[in-house]
Amino acid sequence: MKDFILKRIAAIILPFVCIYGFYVILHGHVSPGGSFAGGIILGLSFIAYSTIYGTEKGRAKLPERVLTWTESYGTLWYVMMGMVGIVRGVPFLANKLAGVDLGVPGALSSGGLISLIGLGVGIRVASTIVTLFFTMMEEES
Amino acid sequence: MKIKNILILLVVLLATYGILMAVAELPPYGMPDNPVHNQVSERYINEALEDTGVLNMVTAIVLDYRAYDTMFETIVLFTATLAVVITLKSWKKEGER
Amino acid sequence: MKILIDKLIINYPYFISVVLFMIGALTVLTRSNLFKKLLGINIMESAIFLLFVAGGNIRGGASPIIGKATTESVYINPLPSALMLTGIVVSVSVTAFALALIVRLYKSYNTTDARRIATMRDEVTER
Amino acid sequence: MTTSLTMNLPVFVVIAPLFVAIMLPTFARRMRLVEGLVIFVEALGLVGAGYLAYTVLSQRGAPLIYQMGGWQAPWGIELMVGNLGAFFLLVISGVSLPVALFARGNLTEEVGGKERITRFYVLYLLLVGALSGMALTNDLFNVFVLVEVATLSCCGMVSTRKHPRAAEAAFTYLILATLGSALVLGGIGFIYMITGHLNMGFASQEINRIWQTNPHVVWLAFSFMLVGFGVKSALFPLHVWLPDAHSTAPSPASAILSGLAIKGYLICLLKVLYNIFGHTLMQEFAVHRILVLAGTIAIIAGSISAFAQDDLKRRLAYSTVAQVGYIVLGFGLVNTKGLTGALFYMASHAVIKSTLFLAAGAIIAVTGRKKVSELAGIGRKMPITMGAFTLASLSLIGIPLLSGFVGKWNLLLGSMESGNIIPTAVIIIGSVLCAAYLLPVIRVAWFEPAPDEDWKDPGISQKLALIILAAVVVILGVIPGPLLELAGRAAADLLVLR
Repeated sequence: MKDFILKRIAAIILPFVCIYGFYVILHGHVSPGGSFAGGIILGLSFIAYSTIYGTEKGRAKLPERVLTWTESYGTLWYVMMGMVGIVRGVPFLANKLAGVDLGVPGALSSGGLISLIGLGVGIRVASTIVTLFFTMMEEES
Repeated sequence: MKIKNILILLVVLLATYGILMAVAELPPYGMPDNPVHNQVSERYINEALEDTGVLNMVTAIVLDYRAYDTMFETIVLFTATLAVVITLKSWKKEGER
Repeated sequence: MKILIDKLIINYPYFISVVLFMIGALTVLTRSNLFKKLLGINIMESAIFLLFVAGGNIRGGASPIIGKATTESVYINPLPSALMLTGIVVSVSVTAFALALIVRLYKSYNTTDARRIATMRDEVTER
Repeated sequence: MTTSLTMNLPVFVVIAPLFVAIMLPTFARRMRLVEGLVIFVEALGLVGAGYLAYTVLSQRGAPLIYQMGGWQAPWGIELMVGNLGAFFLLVISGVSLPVALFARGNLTEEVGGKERITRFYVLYLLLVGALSGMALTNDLFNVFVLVEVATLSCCGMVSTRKHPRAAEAAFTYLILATLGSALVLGGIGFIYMITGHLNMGFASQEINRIWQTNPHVVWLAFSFMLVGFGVKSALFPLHVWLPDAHSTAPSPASAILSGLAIKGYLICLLKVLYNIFGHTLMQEFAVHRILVLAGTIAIIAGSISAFAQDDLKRRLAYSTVAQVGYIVLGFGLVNTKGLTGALFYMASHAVIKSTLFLAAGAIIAVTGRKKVSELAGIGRKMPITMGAFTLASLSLIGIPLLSGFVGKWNLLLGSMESGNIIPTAVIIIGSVLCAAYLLPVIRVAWFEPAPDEDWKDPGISQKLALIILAAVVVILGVIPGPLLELAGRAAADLLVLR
């Protein structure tokens, strides 16, 4: 698309959308929302970028290799967090039992592994949405 | 084709009637003494903070009490991505070769 | 019959979800356009999500985040909401894959109509 | 270290294939490594499943319970390694290892380049992981999520072929399977709304206590579950997607889909029927009669449709419809013998159908001929492939000393015990029909003159896979001992009064 106004406004808004996505991911355990909603917002900011500025530019920002790696390691991150329990001698995916510090309720760092898992899932969801978009767009052209 | 559609419509209407009979029998909507509000949900509501340290109970369930489900949920997404890619993308390359 | 209707009025969210479910099922079974079939599937799944979430609700209850409830209100059941979060993601995945298949079918057959595809099936070879 | 390994073995059996599957796309280009890892993890799975089965067999009684994240039963998710779980795990890993061996270095023709093959293996491992999860899980919603993983990976594997018909078959499969899972989710919703539990044990106690206050809801949950899993496991009137999907998929995928994926859904159905509703409720609502009726119709109709097909893979696909009928019929007999027969038949059919599909795939890959009538003399050119095919077909027909016979014999005993003459007759008629559609293939392949062409048996690992599977068919028939014992105990567990 060649619309000047659209491009300027997108340049102003999209960074905030991106940051808002991260905000929703990181505050999933103290407020409504969570890793999935946040991940979708984060992914949509990249999708909006590529629709407005063209798929090639979007691809330049997020090459295929990076997407494959985030996808694989985002899912792997979840399994790894589950392994913490096994390493500590308690069942898979344990949190409080594994002796993780749960922190002060309401703080950003509370919840032990929950916020860490949430971050991984959020980034993973974002990369999935972007991959789906790119795959379908490139088939189109 | 028309006759088949009408038959399907009849079957679906019959099924709707049956399902409505059952749905009318469900516990009344929105009452606090329904069977779903049993010791399971009470524990989630009263002890989620102590058990997991998070304020949002839905997050506590999704990422701690039932984290195993959520692991498979991310795996569903992973599967879907792979299936989409294997259906669309590299297939084109094969076709060109 | 009257008792049935009375009970259905009390259980109106369930009633709506059953109607939605059947609309979806009818769409899947009778329409030959692939997109409409997919839409029907999505309507069906949304109906089930509605059923679940309504089942966990309490009239006048507070959303399940600590600090939201006042002294006279109670928290609603958080479990169905959490389950449906998973269900929604599953539905998104299925939709994405089905769309990919539709794109590929459209490339091969130049139509999204299931009946037309069935007639052209033997003419198209590997491409 | 060892105690931690054995303690967490139920989890490792499920997540090891998933772990490797997640890792594979990052080194997509190194084919040797990918194939080696796949076979390695399958072998590990077999060892783990064997160990679990040994533990379960040696410690009679209480099943092994694993609480995910340390949360107790009604709050968290439980894995239960009972007799049923151990049995099905053994079947999964026992079949998926030879199939992976067969796929090694053999997919370029049907799937494509290296990256595509890697993605195919990822889907394969995800399916195996989801099936292992189904075998062990004891939680209703977890069943739904696992079913969804399995469905998506099955559809993905079907769509890997280049031919546009593959995409068409995959689309039909996906739409119908999603319809099925929507119904399953609805059934779970109704059970949850009247019991308030998702754990199978708790839900079962609750539903047996309160079913009289809302019988319609229980009936609705029954029918949703039956139709939902019926669509997914291709019970006769709902089988429309199966022939296309199973005959267009690449041959290792056909083998795993027909052999294992359908059995996974059937195991879920079995768990829902017997572990949640329980056999008293089933008899109260006459569900067992519906199952017997559906199985009977499936056996007859599936066999007749198979007889009408000339395409080899389609004939095998319709044969799967008929065999699902046997298993469902066994579920409906509600006695130990019948259930044992159904479970053992499930195992033997998994092995047999994988052998048949793999052999068919090898024949099609070498000769390029798909029709039964064109296979004249293939047995002399490809003795090992056709030998495995022949053994498996004889076993499917139910010749004594082969695995299919043991299952059918127990099913017969069970149906006689239930005192109903129709299933007994149908099982015997089904065997005759099965002979009618499989023996012509064997006759054409061995006793007709071979054309003068340079056809050979496939490569070494393909031969090895076929020989292993054929050997398993014979071994299960001659010494069914431990597996039959496990199946019998699983059947007894299912019938325990709650």
